[in-house]
Amino acid sequence: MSVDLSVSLGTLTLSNPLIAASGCFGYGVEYADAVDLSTLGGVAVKGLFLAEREGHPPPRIVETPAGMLNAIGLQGIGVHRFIREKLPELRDRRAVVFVNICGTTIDEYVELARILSDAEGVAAIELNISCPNIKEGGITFGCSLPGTHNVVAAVRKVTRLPIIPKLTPNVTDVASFARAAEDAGADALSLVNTFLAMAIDVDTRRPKLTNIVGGLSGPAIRPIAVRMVYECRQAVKIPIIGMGGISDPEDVLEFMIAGATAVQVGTANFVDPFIWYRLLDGLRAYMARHQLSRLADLTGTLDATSRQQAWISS
Amino acid sequence: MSVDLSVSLGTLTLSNPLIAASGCFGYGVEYADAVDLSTLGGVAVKGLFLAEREGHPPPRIVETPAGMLNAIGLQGIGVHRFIREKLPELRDRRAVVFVNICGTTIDEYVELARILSDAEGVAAIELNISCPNIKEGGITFGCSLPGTHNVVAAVRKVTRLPIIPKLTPNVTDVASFARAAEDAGADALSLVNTFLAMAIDVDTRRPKLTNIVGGLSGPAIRPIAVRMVYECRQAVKIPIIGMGGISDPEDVLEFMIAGATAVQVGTANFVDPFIWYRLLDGLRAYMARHQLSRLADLTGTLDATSRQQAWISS
Amino acid sequence: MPVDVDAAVISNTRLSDDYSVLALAAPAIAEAAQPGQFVMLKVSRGMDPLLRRPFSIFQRLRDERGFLTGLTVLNKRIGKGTALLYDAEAGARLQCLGPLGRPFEAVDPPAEAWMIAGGVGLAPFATLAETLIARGTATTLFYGARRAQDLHCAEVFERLGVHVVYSTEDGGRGARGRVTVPLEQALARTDRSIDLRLYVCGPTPMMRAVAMVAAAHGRRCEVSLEQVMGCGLGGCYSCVVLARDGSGAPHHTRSCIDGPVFDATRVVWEALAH
Amino acid sequence: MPVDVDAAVISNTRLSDDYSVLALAAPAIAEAAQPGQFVMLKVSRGMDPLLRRPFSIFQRLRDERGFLTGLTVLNKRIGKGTALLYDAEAGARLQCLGPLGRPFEAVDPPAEAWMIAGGVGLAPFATLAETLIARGTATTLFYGARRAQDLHCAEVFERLGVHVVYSTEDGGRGARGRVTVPLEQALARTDRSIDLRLYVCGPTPMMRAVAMVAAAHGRRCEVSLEQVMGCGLGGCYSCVVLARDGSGAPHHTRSCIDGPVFDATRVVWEALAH
Ligand SMILES: Cc1cc2nc3c(=O)[nH]c(=O)nc-3n(C[C@H](O)[C@H](O)[C@H](O)COP(=O)(O)OP(=O)(O)OC[C@H]3O[C@@H](n4cnc5c(N)ncnc54)[C@H](O)[C@@H]3O)c2cc1C
Ligand SMILES: Cc1cc2nc3c(=O)[nH]c(=O)nc-3n(C[C@H](O)[C@H](O)[C@H](O)COP(=O)(O)OP(=O)(O)OC[C@H]3O[C@@H](n4cnc5c(N)ncnc54)[C@H](O)[C@@H]3O)c2cc1C
Ligand SMILES: Cc1cc2nc3c(=O)[nH]c(=O)nc-3n(C[C@H](O)[C@H](O)[C@H](O)COP(=O)(O)O)c2cc1C
Ligand SMILES: Cc1cc2nc3c(=O)[nH]c(=O)nc-3n(C[C@H](O)[C@H](O)[C@H](O)COP(=O)(O)O)c2cc1C
Ligand code: FES
Ligand code: FES
Repeated sequence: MSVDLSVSLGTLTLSNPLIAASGCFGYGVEYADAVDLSTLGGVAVKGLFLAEREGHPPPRIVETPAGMLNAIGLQGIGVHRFIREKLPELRDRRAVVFVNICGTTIDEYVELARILSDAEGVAAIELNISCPNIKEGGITFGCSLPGTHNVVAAVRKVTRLPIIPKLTPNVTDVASFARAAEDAGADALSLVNTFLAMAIDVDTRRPKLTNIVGGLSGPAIRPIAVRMVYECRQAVKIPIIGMGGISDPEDVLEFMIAGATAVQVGTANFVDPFIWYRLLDGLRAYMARHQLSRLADLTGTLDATSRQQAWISS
Repeated sequence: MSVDLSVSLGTLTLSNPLIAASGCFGYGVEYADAVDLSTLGGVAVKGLFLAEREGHPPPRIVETPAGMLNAIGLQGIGVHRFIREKLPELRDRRAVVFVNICGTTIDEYVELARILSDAEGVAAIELNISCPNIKEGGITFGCSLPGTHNVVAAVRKVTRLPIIPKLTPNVTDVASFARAAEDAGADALSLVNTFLAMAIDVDTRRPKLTNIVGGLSGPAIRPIAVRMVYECRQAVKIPIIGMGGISDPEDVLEFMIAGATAVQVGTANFVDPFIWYRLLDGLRAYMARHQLSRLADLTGTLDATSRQQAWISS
Repeated sequence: MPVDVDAAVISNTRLSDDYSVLALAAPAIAEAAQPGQFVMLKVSRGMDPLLRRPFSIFQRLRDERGFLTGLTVLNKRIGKGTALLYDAEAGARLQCLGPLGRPFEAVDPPAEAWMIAGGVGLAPFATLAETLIARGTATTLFYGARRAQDLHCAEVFERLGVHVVYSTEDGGRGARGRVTVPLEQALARTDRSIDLRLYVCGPTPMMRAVAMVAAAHGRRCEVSLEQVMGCGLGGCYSCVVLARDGSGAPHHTRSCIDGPVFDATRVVWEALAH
Repeated sequence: MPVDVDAAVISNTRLSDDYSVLALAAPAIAEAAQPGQFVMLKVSRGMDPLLRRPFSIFQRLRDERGFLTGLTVLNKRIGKGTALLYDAEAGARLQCLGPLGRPFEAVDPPAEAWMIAGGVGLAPFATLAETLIARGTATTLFYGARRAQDLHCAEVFERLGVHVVYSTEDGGRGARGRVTVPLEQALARTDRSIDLRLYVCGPTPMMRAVAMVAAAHGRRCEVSLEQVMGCGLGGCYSCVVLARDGSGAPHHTRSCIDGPVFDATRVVWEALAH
């Protein structure tokens, strides 16, 4: 049976739903020797500011039960060096590039989007309004409905590239943020970014991360992320890129059934840099088992009718 | 060295900071044969409504990476049968009883508090305004600042028992809820309740829980819970009972250093019903190692000054 | 009073690609165990998986002098935890909590005991059979599986003196078809004056079918239900089944402490997940 | 190009209560390995712990005919993952990703090579020594530990023809005191016309001290730093050290791909966590 793994994010079609998550795959080029970048649905590169940034002093990560905290602090080479030094190789490797951008003001986001719109080889802009690890910008937009709306609307005005705001899970009602982003002209949504969290060394009584708090990612958060994708699926029409703890083919399927059109894989890529092949094989096996010819047909197919009648009331 | 494990929640002194978490220890009496209830700092009994409730149809739990989802739906025998059938035995066993109560209206909370104030052997009322598993009541108060304030204030008027609202982590700014509860007259705070989450069977494409969504608990959530305790510690003066994934003595210490006066243990008690002895031994060993004579002195002692100088700016 | 034993794996005998018999050194649990009770096993150190798994106590082990030394578990690999148990090697250690739950009510002669097992539902019956035989109760095992090679450990029962009636869905051994086929035949043959007690464990649809057959023949029937369990001690309310109380009113009833053994007439079968 | 091998544990030799040498069947990694490179080991199946752990490639293993068959890791138990490795039994399988990182720059004669190891910092030097000796480079190992019984595997080096200089903090073997004591003496004795390269691995304060000594004597010194690593491939930016670029400006530099081996003068030692 010929199987079709492709998925569409608005005007953008990916050969399969698997995207490397931002901040978890360097600028993509680091992996180019090990992994054929063109086999991935896409590559979301490390969050970029206009300028270079050194990020937070180490230690920057700490392992937690089935997860990890990070407080990298968006170290990065800035958008100009990225375009000059990394984008050409990504283009050569036929990677579908999602550029994750972060600013401290709306103007910075707008400027970044403008610059990237002129660059060759950018498939989409992922608006990082949800990084929990920096004080300025980012999450301050992501935690306010007008903030979210205004950033997206402003960027919308200056680019024809698909705009994909990345939502934070650190809010009471994520669906309202999804709606705000959609209303402002977003083409798709990414969710979730990491959960604000911390860990303490009880012997020194100090935080384990220099930055005190960090973002929780990995399998631990998956059940919350799946719920959020499900909630947003019911709230908006635009496609959703789901993520949070994906490690196995079943996890990809879980997000898709909950409502994701595509997914990103972050932490699990640290554990297994060749995970992409394993996930693709697993998706194909599932499609064969379920006689599914188009993977995209799975999106949002959760059967949420009560599994069994409630035999008693009260 | 004689060690003092006792902690004070306002007027209430516990022999040690370990409390069995509500919903994870039945009505306490189920464990009385296995565990000496008087060795625990306290026992928070299963959430009670005024009336009996059958809860949700099974399956009610599902395991997740380093955690579990539950959607019990607050099955319970109601406050009257609790007072008649369970409280006397708890009294005999010298358990320090925290009664976790839940209502669909403010009047129900008030009525529950009134009834419990007249009962003998209730040490404190834990106000469950954070159960993610029932549609009516509960979390609708816990996710609204006025809702939180009003419930606590109303209950405050009718009881002299310590009132301990239990906060939900499913909010953007948990500290503001802590303040609302404190302003309304709470004596202490419990946090966190579970995170709203879900899991899907990819073969049937149905939710694994009959209730579709459930609450995530266990080690997976600990880093988020610790962060929330830390945030609330800076926002309020009243004592905090911390919980979320505590499984080892280090976890108890982590919550205390972050700002908790006492802690609750839920999910880990399922894995090891004799955990209390192991935790107490571990706390004593830590105190010996650190020449700490009063465990209570640990609360809120996080040293959050930057661990090392940032050697570069930007 | 349950105890938690850091039990050494004495041996792990693989019976097939998915069945094994795991012997655990846990004398304290073996001493207290009654037929139909279960243990909660921590299948690995660490948090993956997090929760314990419930397993019936299959056999009680004795040394040469007859002293109880431990117990066995009949394990069928169906997921992560049972796979880890299947792979466990002698010498490994597993936390084993038990004995737990409400046991079967073993009948005395002249009553006869009929045990009906489907697949791994055989597990609680070795201990029950031993108890029944010790009391002199005439005991029969109706043992059904899909294929002949899925019928494991029957010799344990034959050695005890249990009369074993086989059935397989493909007809490879004993009667062809579900276990209800030989059971119904036997019930039809058995004089109503003979006092019979049915004990059932297996897949839910099979237990339900047997419960219906038993009711149709007016025979008392105990079933051992397998719900997902979080704690095994009544703490979490995860393991409920809808069961009728004395007045006939259905309630969500914890199968870890009010079960796993229930009188079949109490169970609201329609409400049980399959 | 790193590969990920599902490597069988060939053997696990416990040297003490906390040290062991783990031999892994991973020929493809052994073939590509250069001195100072490392592997990322998944220390258990499942998610506890979640992340891999970095380990220096200690020795390359060969069969009788001299073909590379695998590698060894010198493991020191300090936490959960290293404890699991310490307990690993022959026959177990571990995912092993490598070789990774920037290697040492092995010098040729007439230059001499001095390796300075503290504790488990010995690990990267067996492969380096083999390479150096093969080139005919005169090679010395300064090997320090707290007590004589913490000096493991020195025979590996003596067999290769490395001159080993011991020191222990309690004076139990070799010079009393830190490894810098015999090192400074040797440096003072050595004619400045002799070209020397220092290679260091050990606890951060020790590496820093050696770097200072090397700088004071105008000797080039490479250090192998041990940062917490999430991925080992440059993906996560967790493993950074503050290191000067060509122009002397300090940048957070990924030690997994730009290291773990750095020229000591590049490292901003004040910024390194101890
Ligand atoms: C009182 C009692 C006694 C039992 N005795 C035995 C026994 O003697 N031998 C034996 O092999 N098994 C027995 N079981 C079943 C056993 O507990 C489960 O097979 C086991 O928990 C599955 O764990 P897992 O990690 O392999 O599966 P998981 O990976 O957790 O799950 C795999 C699949 O099995 C389903 N599942 C999980 N637990 C159960 C369950 N309890 N019942 C039905 N489906 C489940 C899951 O929903 C999932 O679809 C007993 C169960 C109970 C409640
Ligand atoms: C390039 C490189 C090569 C290494 N080579 C070896 C080797 O050959 N042999 C060997 O035994 N070890 C080596 N290490 C160190 C080894 O990776 C750590 O000891 C290991 O990751 C600890 O894992 P754990 O689960 O036992 O400790 P955990 O339980 O994760 O942590 C225990 C304690 O150790 C600290 N810790 C964790 N990782 C490191 C680290 N990388 N450096 C310093 N402290 C840490 C933690 O903060 C914690 O306080 C190397 C590290 C690197 C970066
Ligand atoms: C080390 C690390 C760095 C990250 N950096 C970024 C980033 O720069 N921009 C961003 O939008 N998300 C960043 N994230 C979040 C991930 O893209 C992803 O949303 C999150 O980790 C959840 O997915 P996972 O559980 O598969 O890792 C980072 C995550 C990690 C672990
Ligand atoms: C099965 C189960 C039932 C619960 N029932 C209640 C409840 O009735 N009332 C309540 O306030 N919290 C309830 N909780 C939440 C716990 O009290 C606790 O806040 C949460 O589980 C986090 O702690 P843990 O990670 O130690 O389990 C329940 C949790 C579980 C797992
Ligand atoms: S398994 Fe927890 S109440 Fe039955
Ligand atoms: S360990 Fe991930 S970038 Fe170095």
